[in-house]
Amino acid sequence: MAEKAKEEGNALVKKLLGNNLTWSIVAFILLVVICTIFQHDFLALSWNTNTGGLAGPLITMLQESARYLMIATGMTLVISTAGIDLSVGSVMAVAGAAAMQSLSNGVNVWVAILIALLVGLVIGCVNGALVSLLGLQPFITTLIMMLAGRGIAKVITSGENTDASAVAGNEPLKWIANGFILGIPANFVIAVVIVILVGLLCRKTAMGMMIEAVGINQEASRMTGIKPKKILFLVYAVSGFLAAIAGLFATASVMRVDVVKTGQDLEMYAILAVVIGGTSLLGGKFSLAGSAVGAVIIAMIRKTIITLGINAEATPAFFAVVVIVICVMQAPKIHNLGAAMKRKRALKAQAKAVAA
Amino acid sequence: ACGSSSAGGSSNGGKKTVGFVAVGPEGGFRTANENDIKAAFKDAGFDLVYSPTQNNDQQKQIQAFNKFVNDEVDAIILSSTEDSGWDDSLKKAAEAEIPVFTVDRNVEVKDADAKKAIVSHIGPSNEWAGQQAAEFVNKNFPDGANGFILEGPAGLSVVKDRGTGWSDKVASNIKVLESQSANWSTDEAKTVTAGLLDKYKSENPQFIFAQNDEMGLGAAQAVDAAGLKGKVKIITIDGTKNALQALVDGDLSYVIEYNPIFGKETAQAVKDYLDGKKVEKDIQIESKTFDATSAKEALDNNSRAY
Amino acid sequence: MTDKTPIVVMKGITIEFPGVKALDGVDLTLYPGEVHALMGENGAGKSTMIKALTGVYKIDAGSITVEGKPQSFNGTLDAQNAGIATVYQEVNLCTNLSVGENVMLGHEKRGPFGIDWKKTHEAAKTYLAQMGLESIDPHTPLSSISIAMQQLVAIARAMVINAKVLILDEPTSSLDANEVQDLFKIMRKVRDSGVAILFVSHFLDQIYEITDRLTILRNGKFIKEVMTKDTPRDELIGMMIGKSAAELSQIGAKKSRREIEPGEKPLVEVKGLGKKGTINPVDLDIYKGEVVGFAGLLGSGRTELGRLLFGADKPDSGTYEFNGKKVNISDPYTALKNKIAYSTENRRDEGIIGDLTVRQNMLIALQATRGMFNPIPKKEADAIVDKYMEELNVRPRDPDRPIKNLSGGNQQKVLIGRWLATHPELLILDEPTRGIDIGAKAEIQQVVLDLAAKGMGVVFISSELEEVVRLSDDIEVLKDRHKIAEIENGDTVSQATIVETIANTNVNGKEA
Amino acid sequence: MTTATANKVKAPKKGFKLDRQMIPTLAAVVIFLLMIIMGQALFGTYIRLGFISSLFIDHAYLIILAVAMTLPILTGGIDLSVGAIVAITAVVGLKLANAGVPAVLVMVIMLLIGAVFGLLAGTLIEEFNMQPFIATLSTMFLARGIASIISTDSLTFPDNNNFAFIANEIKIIDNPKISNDLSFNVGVIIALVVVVYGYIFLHHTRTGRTIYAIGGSRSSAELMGLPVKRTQYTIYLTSAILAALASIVYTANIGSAKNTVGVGWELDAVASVVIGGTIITGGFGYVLGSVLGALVRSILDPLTSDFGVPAEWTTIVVGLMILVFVVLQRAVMAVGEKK
Ligand SMILES: Nc1ncnc2c1ncn2[C@@H]1O[C@H](COP(=O)(O)OP(=O)(O)OP(=O)(O)O)[C@@H](O)[C@H]1O
Ligand SMILES: Nc1ncnc2c1ncn2[C@@H]1O[C@H](COP(=O)(O)OP(=O)(O)OP(=O)(O)O)[C@@H](O)[C@H]1O
Ligand SMILES: [Mg+2]
Ligand SMILES: [Mg+2]
Repeated sequence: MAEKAKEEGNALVKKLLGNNLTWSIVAFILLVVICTIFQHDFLALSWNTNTGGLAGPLITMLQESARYLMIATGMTLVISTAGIDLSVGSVMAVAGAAAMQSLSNGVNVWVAILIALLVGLVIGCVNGALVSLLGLQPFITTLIMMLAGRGIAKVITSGENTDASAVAGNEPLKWIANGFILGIPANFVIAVVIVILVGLLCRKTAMGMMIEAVGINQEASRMTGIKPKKILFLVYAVSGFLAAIAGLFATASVMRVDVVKTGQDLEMYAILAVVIGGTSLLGGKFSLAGSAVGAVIIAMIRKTIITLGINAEATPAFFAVVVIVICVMQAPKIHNLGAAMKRKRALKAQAKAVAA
Repeated sequence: ACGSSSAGGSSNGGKKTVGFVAVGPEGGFRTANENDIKAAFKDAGFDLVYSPTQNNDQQKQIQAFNKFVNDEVDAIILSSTEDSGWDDSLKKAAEAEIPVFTVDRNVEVKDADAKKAIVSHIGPSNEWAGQQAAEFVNKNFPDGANGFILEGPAGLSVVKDRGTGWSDKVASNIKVLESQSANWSTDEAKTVTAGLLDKYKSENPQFIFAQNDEMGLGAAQAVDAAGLKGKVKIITIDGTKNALQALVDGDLSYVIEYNPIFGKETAQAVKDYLDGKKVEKDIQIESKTFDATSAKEALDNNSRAY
Repeated sequence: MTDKTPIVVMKGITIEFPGVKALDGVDLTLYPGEVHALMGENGAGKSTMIKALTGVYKIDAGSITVEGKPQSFNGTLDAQNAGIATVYQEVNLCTNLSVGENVMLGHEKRGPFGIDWKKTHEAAKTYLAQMGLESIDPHTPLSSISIAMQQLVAIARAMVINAKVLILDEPTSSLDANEVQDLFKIMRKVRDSGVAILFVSHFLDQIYEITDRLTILRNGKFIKEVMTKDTPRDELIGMMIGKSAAELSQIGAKKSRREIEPGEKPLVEVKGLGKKGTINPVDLDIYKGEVVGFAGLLGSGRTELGRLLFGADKPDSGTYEFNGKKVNISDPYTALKNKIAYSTENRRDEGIIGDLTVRQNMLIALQATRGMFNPIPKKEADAIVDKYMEELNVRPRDPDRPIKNLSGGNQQKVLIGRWLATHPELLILDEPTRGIDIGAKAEIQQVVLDLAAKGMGVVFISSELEEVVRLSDDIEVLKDRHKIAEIENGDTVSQATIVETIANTNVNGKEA
Repeated sequence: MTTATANKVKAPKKGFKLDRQMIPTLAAVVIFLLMIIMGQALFGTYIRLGFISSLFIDHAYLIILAVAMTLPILTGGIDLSVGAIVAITAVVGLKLANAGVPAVLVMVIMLLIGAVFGLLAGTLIEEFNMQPFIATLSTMFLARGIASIISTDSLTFPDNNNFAFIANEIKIIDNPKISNDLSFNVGVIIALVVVVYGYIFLHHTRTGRTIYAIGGSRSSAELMGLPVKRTQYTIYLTSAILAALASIVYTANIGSAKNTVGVGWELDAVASVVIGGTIITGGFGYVLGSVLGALVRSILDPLTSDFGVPAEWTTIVVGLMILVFVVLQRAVMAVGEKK
């Protein structure tokens, strides 16, 4: 009886060790610990009266993580179909530009938000159409969109970094990025809710399974009556839409779009988040929860860089090291080291026995 | 083979062709500056061919430069992303006897022939701007203070120059707790500043020197969110409308202009040179500094082009 | 024979995969100059045993010695260098390269300027010729030849390495009689040159024809090593399936002919259905409850015709009536909507969705017809899965492991389950019994008959004439991508009838 | 038997597939020529010898990078670190040159540094099964980081100790007007050598063929007993070393270096490779294609500026041109498949 319990225990441990999520969470905790060592009140939370919410390092971290959560979620679905969406960063800029520009042109704030989301959706659909209908390669298609997107953002603001912080009636948008719900950053709450919704949509309907099927074996999926083209179109559209939300988060936090900087390099962060979360770039099985944790980790790494006061020159290197460490931690080779050793020894022994 | 063409040679309608090796519209200063130059040359009756690069890639600028040499334009305006690495291209220009005018950033040239190609440099000084920032801090905190510096991307020569300017002049009792890069970006500046404020609560930081307006505005929001508005003086460089507005609203404390409006001067210089007149080697564009009051004036008689 | 020193000795091999003990202390001894067969049902552990030997899987216990030296290979490359050439069960070739390159990859002939392509292709040609593929130009893209031919190419490739041990995992699964004879000719030659051959097949006739010695596995356990010549069939079957052969009574179950009432409307009525380059226009009627067999040589176009009926390829000519109403079957989705299902011959590339679980693989087609946002209720789903796991006797009986981890035969069963779950009125089975063990094969044949009895129309495509003749009411004979004859099955009809038809009729249907 | 095999295969037209694989590459050639002709027709400067010369001289580095990028992409992988490797090798190189290390030795060291990063990437990919995209993304950040840690100044060669001999232009045709000079330099020669090397490596060595096999199906390649692991290492080593070589050529040309060199070059390289007709998922493609891709990519920018495209629109137009390009290719291929 006890034996059995123990065995199950071991099995569980094995399962956990094999699971990326576990390692991501471990990594996250490690980062937090490091930060706390460097800055003892890192975990301290205080109530900030003039923002009406909690304040503290972790809070700003969550605030930043919201945008990563959005693009990482979209990216997860795209990657699951064995595709990739390099345009999310640019889409963020376009959506942000659209929102800020229309605001400063006196458009009602809600309409502005709607416009931004639509723009994102449209770009996503264009990606989707090119990939599914024309059968272009996702990488190059979205790479083009990444180039063009920047341009579109610049065209929208005619090259300016439009600033809508002074525009009257921009509060709702401002609130989305800076406000608080029950003391927790609003954008984080919104992001989490959206992630959960997407998760339900994927797992409670057959959407998730079909996306994975297309990613694993497109021809076989077609033979089961799935319409791969539809699926592909769908995921890119979703990715574009979520990127637009991320764009709103990014620009609304300062009510200003930066046609060059907004969303720059964020596609890479999103992809990292997805991979850290345990979804393979080769497509197939995906884990939104994993990607979400990955997204928060990215924000946490950036937070760590600030907290440790790593100077500008060294940040990329530091970032790289952390990523490498995390990925190595997740490598099965590492998990199985122990087992492998044992097996080797056993086999050696037997081999000797045989030889003798 | 080389028939007449918009780009090729002065052969088209007597209109002189000028090649503009540019950085590209990156908002704020950059956009204002390039638009102004384009406008000015148009007014001066030049035919300006504009060639921007992407993410500050010098290689694309070099390519564009060499192309202009091959196009045999009448003059080249060079707004370089890097201050070195131009010798070969300039030599080509010299050989083709095409005058080169560097704007904004000056370029260092070793080669003698290459030097010949450069007629004149037009632009404000980054070091000067950095010095002004230091002076202001010295003046306001005679008995010392702590603060941060928000830098642009590591390695750009603007960043270095503005930094050098600052450290040349800054007083010994002014302590920079930390310099962080916020990549010229408002939104990154906000996160970074928020982090720094958390981290150095105890040292009670009193100033933030942001190397451009964009970052300054971000910092201001972080300061505001932390409830420190007014307690932390924020100094920025560039002098865009938004910054001046913020200055008036008391979000910023001091703005040093990095005047992008020197299209006229440039066009004039080119014109004079091509007309065989003598042109100064170094045309300094002087910039102003603003505090709340002067900012208000500037905005009211809206003399600001950007 | 036994006095020879063994070249490969595997002792007490144990391999555990999460959840299954695929092998449990299995022994295997190979002697030079003999053909040794691994026998066992689907999932018994034959392929795993082979992969253990070549180091594709790490063994958890046991020992492997090759020519007396203890060995633990790190994959095919190592094994190859030690003189072990392997053709795995699933064809493993590179579809982006030409046939010739696939044969020679890693062994290209080299000249002063690196690879000498002329020499290389010539070499490839000779190896292909050995396999009776002299008609294939080595420059032909691999992707354009059938699974069957690819399997032959894979074997040709194994010949390039002049190995001491040659391993063939179900090489004959998709070959027709002629190819099999060709293969055996070569195997004998190789064997006589002192090479040890390890052979896997579910065809007992072949086993008795070619092998000298057998090792029998059951559920990953070693049962017995015997000499082929002194082991009668039913004893062998008994050892393999663990029950007496008698219980396999259904084997040989024969279709009782389905008579068509005059004036009855056919379920399927196609006229001039065809597609340029793949299959010439065909007329075809299929009645409810009828089993229609497609017979023909490799490349005769059976699969193509099946694919057209399912809309996997778009036909460019002909009319298609289903249940009396005109239909335009433009893609698998519409086909399934019209209750037409097609089980592919190309299990790995067009069948299984590897990383999905057995459950998902079984339900996905049904789900697709219901639409993405109309998920199958949990209860219903479980019911369906249990039903077919049971009926088709899928092993292991665990619906939640990735299908790619099932043995070849069991994957096939799951796929059949997938199509049955859509309750088709017309079921097209392309090589459904390929790689299936005798027990399961009988089960599947029985399923086919039962379905027909329930009124389903079935198209039965198989390279095994025997089962085609036994199960079909009507046999469509194809040759060179033409339908050359339609034979009404009856007591007078035998395999010979069909072979003759193919030999003596030329494509425009006239006597040759 | 004979009857069986006889009608098994109607042997298809010889080399048919080969042609189809080449179609995108051929399309690249045609479109490249069209662009030149269009440029010439509209602006009259595109077939000036000077233009042609600087097209090659200024883009020798990109040609090398394109070849480097072709290898990993053929296996369905990618090497995002090439741009960053250019940066770090350049910075270290100039530091050493200024410290008086003889130029030739400097070059060797630069190549070695490249090799180190290639090795690191290979290890991460093969030993810790990281996906190439992530592995090289990390090495990219790492290389950039180390580069900027070492120095953020823009460094210039000391006069007596530089790579000038690579950059010095050799004039074949010397006209009074520089714009009609036909000239090249050692950098261009290096690039061409690399191209030839790439071709021989991919088409006349077993390792090269293994690369294609991996691109077709890695698991198959392994089960076919091909040295997959070793090949993977070779690939990422080669691409990194070639990146270092590109760095040598580039720094030689501009005589200076900076930690910010090569930002985004990896994407230019990928674009070149894809424009050249190589499939990003691996298995199909040619070095020659990548070279053409590089040239096409390089000629897009001058075209946009000559067309007087407004500043904000430039990236859009460049993007659209690439799009038109790949769509055309796709169309041509579709037609090819139909046949
Ligand atoms: N990679 C794997 N992971 C988990 N289980 C596996 C794996 N490969 C095989 N198995 C299991 O090991 C058992 C033996 O499989 P194997 O492929 O050796 O059977 P087989 O004798 O070859 O059957 P068949 O005749 O159908 O090919 C099966 O139960 C299968 O599910
Ligand atoms: N001349 C040929 N060149 C290349 N491939 C061919 C040729 N003829 C036939 N094939 C391939 O062989 C197969 C012939 O079609 P099909 O598979 O329907 O024949 P089959 O009778 O079903 O053979 P199999 O028993 O392999 O299924 C197709 O996959 C086709 O691609
Ligand atoms: Mg098997
Ligand atoms: Mg077939």
